[in-house]
Amino acid sequence: MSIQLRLDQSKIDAARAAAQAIAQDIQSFVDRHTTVAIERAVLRLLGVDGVSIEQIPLPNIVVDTVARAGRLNRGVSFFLANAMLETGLSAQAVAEAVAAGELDLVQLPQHPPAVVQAKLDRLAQVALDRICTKRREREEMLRQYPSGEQPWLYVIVATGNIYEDVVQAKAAARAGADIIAVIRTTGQSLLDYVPYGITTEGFGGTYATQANFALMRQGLDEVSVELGRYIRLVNYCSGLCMPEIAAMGAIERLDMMLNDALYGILFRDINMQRTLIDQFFSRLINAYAGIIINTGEDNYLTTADALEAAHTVLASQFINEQLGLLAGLSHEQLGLGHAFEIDPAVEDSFLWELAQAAMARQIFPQAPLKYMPPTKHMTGDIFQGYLLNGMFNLAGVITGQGIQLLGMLTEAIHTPFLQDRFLALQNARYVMRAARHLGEEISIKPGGRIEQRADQVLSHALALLTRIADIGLMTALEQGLFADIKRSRVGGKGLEGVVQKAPDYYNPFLAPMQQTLATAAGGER
Amino acid sequence: MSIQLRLDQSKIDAARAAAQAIAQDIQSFVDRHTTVAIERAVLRLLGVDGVSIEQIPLPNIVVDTVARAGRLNRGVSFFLANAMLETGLSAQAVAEAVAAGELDLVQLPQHPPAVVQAKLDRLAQVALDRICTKRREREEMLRQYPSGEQPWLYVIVATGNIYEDVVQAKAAARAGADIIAVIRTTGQSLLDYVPYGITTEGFGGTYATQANFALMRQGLDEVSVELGRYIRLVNYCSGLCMPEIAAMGAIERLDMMLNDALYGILFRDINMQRTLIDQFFSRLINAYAGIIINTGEDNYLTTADALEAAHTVLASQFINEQLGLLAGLSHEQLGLGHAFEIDPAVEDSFLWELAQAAMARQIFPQAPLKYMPPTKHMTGDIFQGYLLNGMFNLAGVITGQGIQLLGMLTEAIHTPFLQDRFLALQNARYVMRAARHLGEEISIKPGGRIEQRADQVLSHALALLTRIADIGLMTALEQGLFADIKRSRVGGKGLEGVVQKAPDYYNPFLAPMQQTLATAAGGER
Amino acid sequence: MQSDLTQVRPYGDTLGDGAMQLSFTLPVPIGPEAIEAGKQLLEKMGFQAVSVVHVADMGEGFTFFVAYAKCPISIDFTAIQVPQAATAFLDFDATNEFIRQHIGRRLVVVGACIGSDAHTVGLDAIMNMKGYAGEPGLERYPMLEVHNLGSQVQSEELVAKARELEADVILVSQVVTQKDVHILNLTQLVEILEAEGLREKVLLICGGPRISHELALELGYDAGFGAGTLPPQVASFIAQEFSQRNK
Amino acid sequence: MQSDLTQVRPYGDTLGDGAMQLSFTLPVPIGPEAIEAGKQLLEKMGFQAVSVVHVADMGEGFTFFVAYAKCPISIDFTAIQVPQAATAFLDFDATNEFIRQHIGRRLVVVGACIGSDAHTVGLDAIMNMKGYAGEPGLERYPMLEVHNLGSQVQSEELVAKARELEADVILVSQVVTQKDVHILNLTQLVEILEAEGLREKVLLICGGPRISHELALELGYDAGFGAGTLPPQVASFIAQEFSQRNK
Ligand code: B12
Ligand code: B12
Ligand SMILES: Cc1ncc(COP(=O)(O)O)c(C=O)c1O
Ligand SMILES: Cc1ncc(COP(=O)(O)O)c(C=O)c1O
Repeated sequence: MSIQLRLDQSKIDAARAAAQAIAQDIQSFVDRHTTVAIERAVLRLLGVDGVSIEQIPLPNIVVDTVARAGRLNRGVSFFLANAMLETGLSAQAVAEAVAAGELDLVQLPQHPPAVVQAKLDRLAQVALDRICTKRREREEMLRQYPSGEQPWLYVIVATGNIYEDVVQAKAAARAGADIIAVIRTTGQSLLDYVPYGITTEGFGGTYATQANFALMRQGLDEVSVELGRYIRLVNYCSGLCMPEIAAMGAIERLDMMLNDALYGILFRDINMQRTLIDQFFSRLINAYAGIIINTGEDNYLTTADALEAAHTVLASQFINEQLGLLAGLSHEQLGLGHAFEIDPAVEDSFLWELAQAAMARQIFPQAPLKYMPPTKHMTGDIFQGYLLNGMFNLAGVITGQGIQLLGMLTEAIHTPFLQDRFLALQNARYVMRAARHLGEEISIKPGGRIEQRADQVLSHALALLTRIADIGLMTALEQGLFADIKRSRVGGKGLEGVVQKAPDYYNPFLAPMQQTLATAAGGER
Repeated sequence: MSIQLRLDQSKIDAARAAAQAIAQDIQSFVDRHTTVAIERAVLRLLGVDGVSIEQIPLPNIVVDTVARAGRLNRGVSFFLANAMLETGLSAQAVAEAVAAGELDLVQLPQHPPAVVQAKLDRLAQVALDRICTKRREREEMLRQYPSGEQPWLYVIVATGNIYEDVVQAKAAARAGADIIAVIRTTGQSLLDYVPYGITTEGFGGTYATQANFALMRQGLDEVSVELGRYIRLVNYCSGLCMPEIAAMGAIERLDMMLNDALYGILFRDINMQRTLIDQFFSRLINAYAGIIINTGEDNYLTTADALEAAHTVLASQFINEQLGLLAGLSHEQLGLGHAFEIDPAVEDSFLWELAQAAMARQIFPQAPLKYMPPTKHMTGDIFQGYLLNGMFNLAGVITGQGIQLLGMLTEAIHTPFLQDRFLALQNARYVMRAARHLGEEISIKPGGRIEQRADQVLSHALALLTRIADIGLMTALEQGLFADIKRSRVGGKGLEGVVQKAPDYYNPFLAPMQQTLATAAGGER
Repeated sequence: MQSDLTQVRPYGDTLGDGAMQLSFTLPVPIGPEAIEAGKQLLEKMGFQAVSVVHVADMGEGFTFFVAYAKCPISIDFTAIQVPQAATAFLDFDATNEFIRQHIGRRLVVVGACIGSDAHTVGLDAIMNMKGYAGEPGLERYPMLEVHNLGSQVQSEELVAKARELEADVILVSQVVTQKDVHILNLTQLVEILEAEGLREKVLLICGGPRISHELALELGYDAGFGAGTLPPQVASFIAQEFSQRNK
Repeated sequence: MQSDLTQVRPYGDTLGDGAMQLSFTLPVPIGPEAIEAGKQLLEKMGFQAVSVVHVADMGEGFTFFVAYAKCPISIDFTAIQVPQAATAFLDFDATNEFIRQHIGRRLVVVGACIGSDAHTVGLDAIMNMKGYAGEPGLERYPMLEVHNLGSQVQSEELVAKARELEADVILVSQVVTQKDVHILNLTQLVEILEAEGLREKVLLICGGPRISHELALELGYDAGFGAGTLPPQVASFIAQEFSQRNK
């Protein structure tokens, strides 16, 4: 149990209602569109993988030919299945033939739509079964090697070299990490394709490729068995390839994925229409694969002030909750982001951090909140940084966070050294052990500074959500209401990849995934 | 305001009553004795200073000649004043003559006792006035350059070289220190004399000499004026020269002195009779000079376990409180010691630390408690050490301690480097700022883990005090009830310096100091 | 106790003691041999009185070390020369006045984070209206016409835009430095500018937490600004240096 | 990624990168010159890619530095030899049995903290009944007759006591090491023992957090035990080494 605040439930309800309206508005736009990335993800799920001799991924080649013919609005899978029927080849072989210029998907004779769709549905079922197998594998691992107490300790590896990453990840697991995230190289989220194969070079991170995912999963499984504690693997969906990476993550049994269109819009200047559409399908896949998503609200506080902009984090969490639910995610899969980013020079900063963290915890009681460490106010003073991270860990355990992303004492200097990560784990283990039951043993003064602060943030969030419900999320982003950053509806990267669905559009995964998830959610109730 | 526990007042009252009985028993023993150190202190107060050509301090030479003649039981000052009357020389000149072998104090013709005592009382008044002037000087400094909020930040310097110490002390003041303590060289407390003059060499500390006191006081006054914040100076009374060093501290305007016979007995193997007698007069001087004493209970937890022996700390604080009051110290002068020494590997260690610190705070509400940092569980891992010190600082500010002795990240390695001290101050300033009002904003769950722990410690302390009241403090020390250390009543260093007072014993400072302090205490009520 | 500035040595608690703290990792399993290896490594680097005060097993055959040692060498502080943007500091009003008097027109400033760097906070701090640490940003200067292209701008794109806007000054920010990617990006930009014959026409300035003026000069820039830079320092430099070069 | 143990280098996040963290103080006022001085000092020590990542003004003209740098050298881990008390480890029962069989009488062990050192916790951990970390102390060994003289024992006093008790083994603890006071004390003890003709008659062992076996041998001791020593290690050494020497 963690510390409790008295919050005004009516404000929470009103905020949630406003967020629901905002999300539904977005969803109706999303439902009318597909994107190149969604179609590539469909191909990947159907078994298309690999690259051409020019190193271009086959899903890109296939989608691009259909797009060039102006028929992406029918869904690429229709053409793939049609070609499979026509040629008797596997999905992969069809794609290879397309890449070799031996096959023109759109020009092939078309089988009756019902026949093609039936073929597609069968193909999709194979893919879905494959994902279910992975999901059950995870459940089995977790049964045999249960996770430790929350907050789970989450650390990153980011060397650029996957082999080096695996060694470091295993060392981290031994030192107490529960979750390992492999950070991507700086440029990757702007690539409109997913790199292929095992990679050993990157800047500030390692390429997210399916082969890298598999290698890391294998390493972590080994160490999980050894330690008797399942170590979760994380990678990133955000960017121009959200749905494709979600598909790869589902296949390689990732456990968590950073998945947030708003992050891409604000921090990577990705076009908002594109990425909101992508986000829906990627989250659907995550949901189906039993993957916990992590949202990126924490980042707002790196460009905006953590005290002034605290309410934007909360407002965005409400929106992400509703968008996530619409994509079939359960509450337990919503790793909403927030952060410990108040300037340590501020008096009572720790009180304000507690207020915000406890508030988020209570407003989203089932969500495994992802609590981010200080980054902005970290300096080259590694000693002070280590301490700041300790106070963050204390806030995490007192307020009962789900996922504690550990701060590195060298945050202001370099991506983590092996020893930085080791020290971070030692820090968290000590603080959380020393204050394990502190949250249970203290109560917050009613109406005092902490409660007042939480109420203030909640009230501001409600006001902001009411305003956004009025103008719509896209306009809100144009007005710079989040993270002090303005983005245009038609600016940024990737708009050219958005396609309005034709009436005959078909995606064989949408219906079965949504149905299964709806049934599961129904069953839960 | 700090966190509050519900403590059983009847247990507190009973413990205090037992401690009072223990203290009175000791006091009746103390009142019947004097020591070579007390007599040397009297000489110092009367103006005897300097060393012989063999570098032997004149107070030692004078006392030793009287002792050799078997007449220390009359009090050395009688012989001094008699000699002054007889020779017309100053106190210093008499001492010099004794040292030169030109004067035999005991063999001199004796003036009528009443005449000698009148002379002595006049001499004593000069000394008392001198101390009062210093006390008023301090009050004036504090008026002009007020101290910051409590907990006051207390750091040590210990280079062995007083010049180096002064530079480091000034740097520390600039970095936020409120209090500077100059640690003594390892061997000093076992010397039965006080070294003389400015010193530049020591092991693990710097010699406590009057010249060194003066040099440091001057440096701190300079920086106090510059910063507009009075910086307090601390040195050590404990050891074989308790009263002499108290006298030097009074003259050089020290502000705090570590003064604890129990520390000397347990940790320096000083004879208990000797040091308990010395303690009384040294505390009387401290009290008169407006000096805050620091007691040494924190040290118990370096040899005994901090969880198991927590009640011995509390019991000893009760005893020290009563002994202190008997020596004329006000509650505001009782810097009772305790410490943050629980093994950080223990689950909920921070809860137990809070319990103990809050308990001490509430039981001794007016005392400027001296809260000591982790030392025993500090290792060469300076990063983890820095964090542990941060948690200690948090406990300090939440529980409203008076004097926070800052931990050094290099505690397990060396006496503090300049940068270690700087980092320690930065640590404390951040934590105390960030959680400045946290103590006001949280309450402790009634009957929860924390309160239960505090009650347990209090109950054990009461039981221990009841037992000690029965057997007497000296027997308790013989049985090893404190710090897991046994000391014999006739063992240890310095017993030969104890002298039973003769009926004609006279010490010109006892009565006027006690009267003034009693009046002041009366006025306060 | 008086420091001799021609022979400066690290200071622990005594002048001249040379004390230093180190921490590092060795890819060897923990044990007495590891401790000895750590010690010998530091001795081989020339340290004296090496004391390994802490080792920890980090798993996978890696050992963490904390050590203290004495540095036996000293440096001559009086001989230290730091290359610094060598213009006097002018405040907001003085800078605008200077441009008005000495240049007589608004200077066009174009800025971007190049490569895949998306860290705009630093560049924004310098360029945007809002400014930094209470100091107004370049956009607020009436005598500067400011275009902030934002993040992840390819060098080619930046150069094209600079040509289009007839930029007088180009500002680039580089925050990500892993594997020296900033050196790569900054060098590439200079090459493109030179290839396009633009290098001599613009004042070229870079900045970021790991950028020093010295490094910037080495890479062919006119100035470099590091951590904690304030906008007026940049504006003041731009005004004077531009006027100087175009005399 | 496979470590070459003949060429071991510090490891940051990539094999062979040589990364090290340093912190230190220079007695120079903060400023660009100080930063440069810190950098040059490390370069002069042979470090490469020196990055001063933090400086702070500590007052009185002192500056605090945090730096990262690359260590360009490596060491041959396979060649590392650590002098260690070279006896097999025997447990409690085996040690007693060994003494019974090979020596046939109780060994007299006398211990003290010498000089002005009052840190008894370490010596007590080894000698007292209670022991350390769950391991019984020497007093619990039936085949050892143990005399713990406690703290602040002058060397002369210890030697006199050893003679009086006909000690077979002398244990000394030294915890305070500032200004190398432990070296002074330990050396003095050996000299007195030699002067008194006792040195060859006893097994002489020292211990403390900064004591290594190597240092002990250098100072003329038969063994030295450092941080984290457990009592059975000492007992086991005493039994075997004593029997060895008295064959
Ligand atoms: C905020 C932040 C982010 C934000 C950026 C938001 C934004 N719109 O800028 C977000 C969350 C998006 C982010 C993402 C990433 N980040 Co980041 N981030 C930071 C952080 C916490 C603070 C940087 C900052 O804003 N500083 C404040 C500004 C004011 O300071 P400044 O940049 O130094 O600027 C000053 C001066 O340098 C100078 N200046 C700077 N530019 C210029 C230009 C000119 C012309 C002039 C004159 C002066 C000048 O003036 C400024 C004012 O004084 C740092 C860690 C830290 N505490 O420093 C990591 C850090 C910079 N990030 C890092 C990394 C690796 C990333 C990622 C690549 C991680 C990943 N793989 O996912 C991503 C991707 C971003 C990308 N492609 O570039 C690393 C870089 C490591 C390295 N040295 O290479 C750091 C150091 C963290 C770490 N230890 O891993 N990040
Ligand atoms: C407890 C303690 C004290 C207690 C001692 C109580 C007591 N009766 O022992 C008290 C409070 C009295 C004390 C006082 C002082 N202390 Co002290 N103290 C410590 C502390 C916190 C822990 C030491 C300890 O008990 N360690 C636990 C034991 C089990 O470990 P150990 O000693 O290493 O012993 C193990 C091994 O080394 C080995 N071993 C040790 N001896 C022997 C002997 C033999 C024969 C063998 C085989 C093995 C062996 O086996 C043991 C078990 O594994 C350290 C800081 C720290 N965290 O280390 C400072 C520390 C040792 N103290 C220090 C100082 C300076 C002092 C004072 C001089 C300060 C002052 N000027 O007032 C005083 C005076 C004491 C004196 N004259 O010696 C310094 C020493 C600095 C240095 N390197 O020179 C330290 C490092 C703190 C600091 N950073 O300033 N201290
Ligand atoms: C939600 C989210 N997605 C993605 C990322 C990673 O950035 P990129 O997409 O540039 O790899 C982050 C970084 O913190 C994030 O918070
Ligand atoms: C009460 C007290 N007196 C004195 C000292 C200092 O020791 P020494 O008297 O050996 O100088 C301490 C050390 O912590 C102490 O707590």
